Amino acid sequence: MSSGHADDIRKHVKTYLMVFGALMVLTVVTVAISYLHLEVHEAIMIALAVATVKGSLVALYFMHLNHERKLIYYSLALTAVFFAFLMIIPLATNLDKIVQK
Amino acid sequence: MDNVTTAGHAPAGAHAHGHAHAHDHEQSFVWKYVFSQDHKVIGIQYTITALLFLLFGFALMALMRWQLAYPMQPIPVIGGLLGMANAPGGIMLPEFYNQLGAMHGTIMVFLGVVPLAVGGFGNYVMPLMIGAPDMAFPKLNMASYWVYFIGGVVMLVSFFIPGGAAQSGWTSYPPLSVITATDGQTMWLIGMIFLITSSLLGSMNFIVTIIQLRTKGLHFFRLPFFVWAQFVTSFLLLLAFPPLEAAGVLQLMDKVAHTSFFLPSGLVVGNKVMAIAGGGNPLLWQHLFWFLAHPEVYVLILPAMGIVSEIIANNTRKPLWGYRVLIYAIIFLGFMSFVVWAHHMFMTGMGTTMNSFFQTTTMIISIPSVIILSALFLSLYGGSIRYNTPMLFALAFLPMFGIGGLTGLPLGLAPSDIHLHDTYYVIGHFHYVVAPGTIFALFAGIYYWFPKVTGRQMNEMLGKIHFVGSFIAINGIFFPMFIQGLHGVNRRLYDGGVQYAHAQPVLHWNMFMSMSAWTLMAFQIVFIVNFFWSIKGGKRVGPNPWNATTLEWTATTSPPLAHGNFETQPEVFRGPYEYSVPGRSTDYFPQNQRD
Amino acid sequence: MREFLEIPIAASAHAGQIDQMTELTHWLMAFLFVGWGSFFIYTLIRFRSGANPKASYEGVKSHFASYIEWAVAGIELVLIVVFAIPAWAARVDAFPQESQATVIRVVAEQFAWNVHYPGADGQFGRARPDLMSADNPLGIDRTDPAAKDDITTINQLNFPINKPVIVHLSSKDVIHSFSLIQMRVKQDSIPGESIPLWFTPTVTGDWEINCSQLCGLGHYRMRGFYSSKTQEAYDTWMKEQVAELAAAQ
Amino acid sequence: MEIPYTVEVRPDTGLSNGKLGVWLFLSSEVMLFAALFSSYILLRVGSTEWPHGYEELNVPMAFFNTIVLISSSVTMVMAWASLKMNEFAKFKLYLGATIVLALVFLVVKYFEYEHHLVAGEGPSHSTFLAIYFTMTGLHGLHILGGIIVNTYLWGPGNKMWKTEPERFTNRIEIAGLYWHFVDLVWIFLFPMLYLL
Ligand code: HEA
Ligand code: HEA
Ligand code: CUA
Ligand SMILES: [Cu+2]
Repeated sequence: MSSGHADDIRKHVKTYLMVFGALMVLTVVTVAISYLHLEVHEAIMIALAVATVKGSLVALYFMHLNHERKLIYYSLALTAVFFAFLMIIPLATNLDKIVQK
Repeated sequence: MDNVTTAGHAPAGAHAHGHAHAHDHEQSFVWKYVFSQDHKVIGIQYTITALLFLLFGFALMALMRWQLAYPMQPIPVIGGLLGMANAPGGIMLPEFYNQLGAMHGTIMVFLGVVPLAVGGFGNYVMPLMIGAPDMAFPKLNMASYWVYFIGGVVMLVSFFIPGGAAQSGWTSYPPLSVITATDGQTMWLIGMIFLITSSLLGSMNFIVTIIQLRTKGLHFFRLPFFVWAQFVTSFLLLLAFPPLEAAGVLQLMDKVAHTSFFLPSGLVVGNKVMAIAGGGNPLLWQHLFWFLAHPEVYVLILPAMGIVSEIIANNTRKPLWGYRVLIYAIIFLGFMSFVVWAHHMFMTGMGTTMNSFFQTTTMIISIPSVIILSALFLSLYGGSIRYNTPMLFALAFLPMFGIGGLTGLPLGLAPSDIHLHDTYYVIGHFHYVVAPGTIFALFAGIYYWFPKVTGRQMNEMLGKIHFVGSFIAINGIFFPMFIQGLHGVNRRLYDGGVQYAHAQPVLHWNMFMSMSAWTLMAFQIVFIVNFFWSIKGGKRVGPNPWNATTLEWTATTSPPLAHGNFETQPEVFRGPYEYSVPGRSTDYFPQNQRD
Repeated sequence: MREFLEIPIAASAHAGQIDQMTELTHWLMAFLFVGWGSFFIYTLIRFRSGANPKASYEGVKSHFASYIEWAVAGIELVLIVVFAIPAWAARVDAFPQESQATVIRVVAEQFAWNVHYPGADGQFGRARPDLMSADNPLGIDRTDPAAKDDITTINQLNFPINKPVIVHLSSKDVIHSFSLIQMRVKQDSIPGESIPLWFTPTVTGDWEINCSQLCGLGHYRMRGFYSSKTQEAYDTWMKEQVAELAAAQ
Repeated sequence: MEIPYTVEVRPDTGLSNGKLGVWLFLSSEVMLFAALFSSYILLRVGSTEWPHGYEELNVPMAFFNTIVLISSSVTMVMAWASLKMNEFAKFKLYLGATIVLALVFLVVKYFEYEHHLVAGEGPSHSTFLAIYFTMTGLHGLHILGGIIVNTYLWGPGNKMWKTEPERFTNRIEIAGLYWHFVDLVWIFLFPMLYLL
């Protein structure tokens, strides 16, 4: 957040309220979908997709990641990479089993 | 000369000096020295605490080495003091041996080396090197020390609870760690959570300090290599520790709330089916543990490399060879250290795909180490080498780390690891890196920066005795481990392997190794004496006794407390190692000197 | 080099491959150690301040070191691709047919090795955790027809040479590690999993089973024995076991 | 000597210390929860049976809590915006609302926990409940931490507004970043535990 102009902020406030609305709608959507009792596979995909959209909204608008400094992006990118490495763990154990069978 | 910053002497400094005092005297002793927020005091607190823990960890090992040299024989003199529960009749019980082993590993790594290398040296030296008045978050810095302190106390107290301390190795593999009935493991987990929290606070503080508080002109490629090492180390701590914290919480749940995250269904202990929900996975712990613990081993080595580089540049009186290459290598090393963790798990039933992946990454990660070491070797060429005590320790670091690193290669290749895994070869490998490697580098650092803290140099004669004795003794401990390991002698054996036929030809080494260990201990007395004596009786020296170039030496000796390191903000004009610059009258060209 | 390293006798078909790996790696290590070590000692003497009072600002200018680094990377690559990966793949992917092999089940517990042979029918009988007791540590359900002829031993593993041995490894309680040093076999036994491993013994002899993973206070004495026998000796032994089992029932 | 860049930004990085610090802290938090998510996946994939969350847990309550937490995120960002617009009274109101909403979240969570514990379905009942209790418990602790910080800033801490308004605004922004992160974690926890 660079400027502190009150007018700017008012514009932001409008965005915040719109994001709020979007989050509410998406929450209802996730719950509604879960009542369809889809295949586990699809259910996971959809639930994760919706959660990702919601999470991105929070991060981008509430946490102002839509315009942040480069340095923050770098450190988050690094974290994202290591996050991905962590996700190898479940894969690692199961890939072994698949290979052995 | 460099009137910009040599405050105490410059007339301009007088005013600022008085100001600093006004700041100080409101603080009582407790706030100034106990709950201090000044990075230098905190650095000293870390250093002293960590040294005591190192000594304690060593003492545990000295006891174990008795049992290894003379299995099932009563420990002389102190055997009777250990208590009936640990050593009835002075003879150590296997439970107690396992406690000592687990706690030796834990204490050395988490309470000794890391707090000394990062908490101690990092805290004291790094802000001075970057020309900062203090760390970015002094309160967090203080909190980080005290959280570490609590963690240490929890670990120590665990020796005195019924059943004693944790006894499942520093790796704490479940199900063993969970089903062992004593509470030591619970204490270990709680202690670890404190230590992890402390490291997280510290590393965040370090990163912000290095990025934000660098003084004018000190851009990233003018930072001393030590600062780079601390920087990369902090990232490792920041991002690798949380997974272990998560794992610790899960194991704590298993211990306390009787969940079964790490316990599979159908466990049968003592021919009784365990009453647990089951469905857990023991390998999950190993993955999460090594996800931290591999980066952690680089946390042990990178600050050591940083210290050694500073001292080598200073005492060869020439720039480091390949400064930029060193930096790229250390960044790459830090990054890669996150993708090799499963090389500790080759024997857990790994398929070819994962196995190939982790072998390859392990070999890749050895390359930046080779580069760093080569660069340091090459730095010596053409130098004018001064053999003072810090330099001796720093030089010894190179081949010792070399041996440790080289023996990592057969471990990193899965087929040869089949023979070597969990043998003394592994113990030899990593001790060469951490003991004659890191510990020597830390000694070098203590001898090198001692004058900055106290205004006095440690005694050179005693220092050299300490060096020669330690160097010989420590090789006597760890080299025979490779011989034992190649014969297939396992680690973590209470009796050192006397029952096994294949161990017989190399068993006699145990006594030799133990003798060497006690000799090593004896030589540490020289160090301890030297350390305390020199505080009051060492040779008085000026603020820059080694004629060094980096910023910490432009500050006064034991710089004033309360966030004031420099009377005026130093400005930096050049890289960190401008020694023997052609055409200059002195052979060093400080970073903050205009020309 | 192999003699120099004093690696124990290699008694299985793949042991040579593993030792070769160890050996080659140690050659690389020795090469680096001696090379850099000589350089190190040379510089320490040649460039001591007494002999060289004025340091050179430039230092080394040749690119020799970076060639060495590339060479090390290249050699490591060869070690992995040519030796390590194929050797490992042969261990875990290229399993022999069970019908062509001696198939054995080994179940570790604190602090013993339970060995289970399928008997003449070649089928392992059902094992149930709730039946496990001091007399029946494997919990074999003798009411299962397949279990009738099953042979069990404790801390004694026997197999014939020159024929693949397949071991299905698991554990009752904690993680142990099944290690037959002379066969160059080491595998963690993980509770809740049955992990297969195989090797082909080529030399007869009597050696020890090691437990290589810390498994509690009895870890140091969790020692078993194994006997690599000729086919005839193995058959004789098996006959004795069958007779014993019959006598017991 | 004062520590620089506590309020103003460092020109070459464009950041103040606190801002950078909190993002680094959040990075480590990401890794903490990532490890738990990773564990969840591993345990779930390896399990023979895994209940659907909606069979075991109270979806309406969690749905309500999701709404509560998202709302609290909005009030939090509004509190910061109010300070930016120099409206201190509004700030008090919004931050107060954030704290109240957080408390509501915990109260609802308490009833959920109580329901399970009374039925004898504690964490040791099944791996699913174990991970449920662990993850929501850890998240709950984060909420608690947020409440403590926010209450401090709402009460005694707000004195700084009079002396150093800009620094105080920064503090609220930092507290907000943390709070949004806690919300963000819940956004993932909710479908993962309750809906799948
Ligand atoms: C500071 C600590 C540290 C460091 C730096 C390393 C560095 C390395 N380690 Fe080590 N390691 C540990 C600490 C460390 N390790 C610990 C504590 C364990 C055991 C944990 C436990 O189980 O309890 C372990 C275990 C361990 C294993 C598991 C073994 C097993 O359990 O079976 C493996 C396997 O791949 C491995 C590999 C490596 C490799 C490839 C490197 C490489 O990074 C090394 C690269 C360096 C070089 C290749 C040297 C280059 C040398 C020269 C250029 C020339 C030298 C010249 C002269 C000597 C004159 N290590
Ligand atoms: C940083 C890590 C570190 C360090 C430095 C050391 C140092 C030493 N270690 Fe340790 N060790 C481990 C980490 C470390 N170790 C780990 C992780 C294990 C595995 C545990 C497990 O199985 O789970 C292990 C296991 C281990 C074993 C194997 C036990 C077994 O498998 O049963 C042995 C055996 O000899 C051993 C010996 C030693 C010795 C003799 C030293 C010596 O080099 C000690 C040297 C110490 C000093 C030189 C201290 C200097 C300090 C001072 C002098 C203080 C001065 C004080 C003041 C001024 C106030 N260690
Ligand atoms: Cu079983 Cu060690
Ligand atoms: Cu490692």
